[in-house]
Amino acid sequence: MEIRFSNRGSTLIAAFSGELDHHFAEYARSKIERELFKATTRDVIFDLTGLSFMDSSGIGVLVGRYANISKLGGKAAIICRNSRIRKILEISGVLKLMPVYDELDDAMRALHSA
Amino acid sequence: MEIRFSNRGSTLIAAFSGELDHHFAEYARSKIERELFKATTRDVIFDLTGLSFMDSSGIGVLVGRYANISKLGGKAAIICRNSRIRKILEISGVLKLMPVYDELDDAMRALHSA
Amino acid sequence: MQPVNEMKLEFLSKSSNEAFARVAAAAFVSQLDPTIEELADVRTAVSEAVTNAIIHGYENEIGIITMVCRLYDRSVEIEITDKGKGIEDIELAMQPLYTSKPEMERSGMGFTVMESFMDRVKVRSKPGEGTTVTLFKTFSSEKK
Amino acid sequence: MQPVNEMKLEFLSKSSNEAFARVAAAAFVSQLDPTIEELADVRTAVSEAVTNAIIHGYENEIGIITMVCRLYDRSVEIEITDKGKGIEDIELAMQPLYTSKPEMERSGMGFTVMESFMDRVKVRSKPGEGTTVTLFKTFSSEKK
Ligand SMILES: Nc1ncnc2c1ncn2[C@@H]1O[C@H](COP(=O)(O)OP(=O)(O)O)[C@@H](O)[C@H]1O
Ligand SMILES: Nc1ncnc2c1ncn2[C@@H]1O[C@H](COP(=O)(O)OP(=O)(O)O)[C@@H](O)[C@H]1O
Repeated sequence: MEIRFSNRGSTLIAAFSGELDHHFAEYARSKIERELFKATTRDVIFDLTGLSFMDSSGIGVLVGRYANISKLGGKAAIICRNSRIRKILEISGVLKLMPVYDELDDAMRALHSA
Repeated sequence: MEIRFSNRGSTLIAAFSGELDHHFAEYARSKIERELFKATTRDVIFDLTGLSFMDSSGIGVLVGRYANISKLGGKAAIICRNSRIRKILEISGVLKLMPVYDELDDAMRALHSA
Repeated sequence: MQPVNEMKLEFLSKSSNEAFARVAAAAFVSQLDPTIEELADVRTAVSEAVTNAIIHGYENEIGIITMVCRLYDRSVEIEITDKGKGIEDIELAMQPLYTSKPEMERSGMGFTVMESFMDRVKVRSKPGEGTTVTLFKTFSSEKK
Repeated sequence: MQPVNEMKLEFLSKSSNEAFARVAAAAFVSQLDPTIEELADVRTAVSEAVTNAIIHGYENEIGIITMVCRLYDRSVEIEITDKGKGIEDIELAMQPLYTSKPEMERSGMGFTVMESFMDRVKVRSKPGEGTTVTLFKTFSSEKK
């Protein structure tokens, strides 16, 4: 599991790759927290395109980060094309907190039109 | 495991793909025997390029076929670039029966210059 | 019904074995030639059950997790057992969003994910003795 | 020395489980981050030992094969056991090109392949009781 960070305007993009399970959840959590702490941006896009596997441990990571982002007045969105991961996001209610898109551009537009 | 057959001049080319182990050895054996039976050609090239795995069960298949080919006055050669499979061919003495090459053209040339 | 093939795997309740357990289950089940999607369903459900055994069953102490896979003509039965803490109220535990460990960022969605990717999920548990989760799935009838 | 991780796998002596056994061993061992070459060495040696248990140990009857993997800091120990026929003369059996089943197109190279891809191969066997083959390998010291 890897997470790479980049910025696009005032939005932090966290791009996941590999397999996100309980084993890597703590690593993902602390890596994102550290980045959020030093970031000047407030909005975050979780790009899950590179994930080949995610189970409900990933939901805990995303929801936990969402809580902190929104506490600081930021917004968040998700990019995901994998139908199984999308289903997990859906049944766990994550989509009520963060919208999910196929493409980065759509996610960017949504964050900044709202 | 799959074996595809083609002809080049008077030479039968048996191209293996997948994993050749004991489980697939009987299948490989009978598939090649059937092809040899109906073939008008006598020389055979075993193209192992597409194999992602082979263990000593594959040696049994190759040596067994070699015995039948040479009984009928034919010659045989092997194409193989995988260093692990080459090592297995080497330590088992197969290279003393059949030469091994990286490329089909070299194998063809060797069969028909000898 | 007699299984056509069967395996039993025992491993330590370390989080690095979560990926191992799902690869092993998928490799065994792949003998039935399921679709890639069906195989990914199995991988996800196994990951949930094994993670629960590690986090909730053994609460991060080291214990042994047992996974038994039985293959039938077109279906699989996977039994995941821990000798850990056990579950007091199984019905409550299986509710979507219920978790006993919210402080660990658990989502409470493990059982719900198992249920949505498998045909049936059976849970047997005794507090203080351990838990067995059994996952059932029938694959599309055509071998691919 | 205490292993850092350990697993035990039991499966039926069916030839379709040969691929399963090598995938399971490789998936477990990959936790040590060996090179791709080292992992392929393990896969090949496990395949030889499991095939022998099926062909020579159980002689194509159905029995149970047990594979135990122990991971140490930079090394692995894999024990493959059958409760089959056993080996009368281990030294003879391990000779290159020796096979008791030439009619089955066995090459007699199984033990030699194990020995050339692993650091050490240990064989314990008792006629009528079964055979345990233990494979040892130390990986290059740098994690990749
Ligand atoms: N193997 C187990 N041993 C003990 N308790 C368990 C086990 N599996 C599940 N539970 C209990 O069931 C609850 C719900 O599990 P689950 O739906 O997987 O969500 P989560 O793992 O996110 O808490 C857990 O919080 C725990 O209390
Ligand atoms: N698990 C086993 N049980 C009984 N006999 C065995 C076992 N493994 C190996 N042998 C004996 O050792 C011989 C040599 O084995 P090996 O080098 O793997 O070659 P091969 O499998 O091609 O015969 C076998 O032919 C068999 O007689």
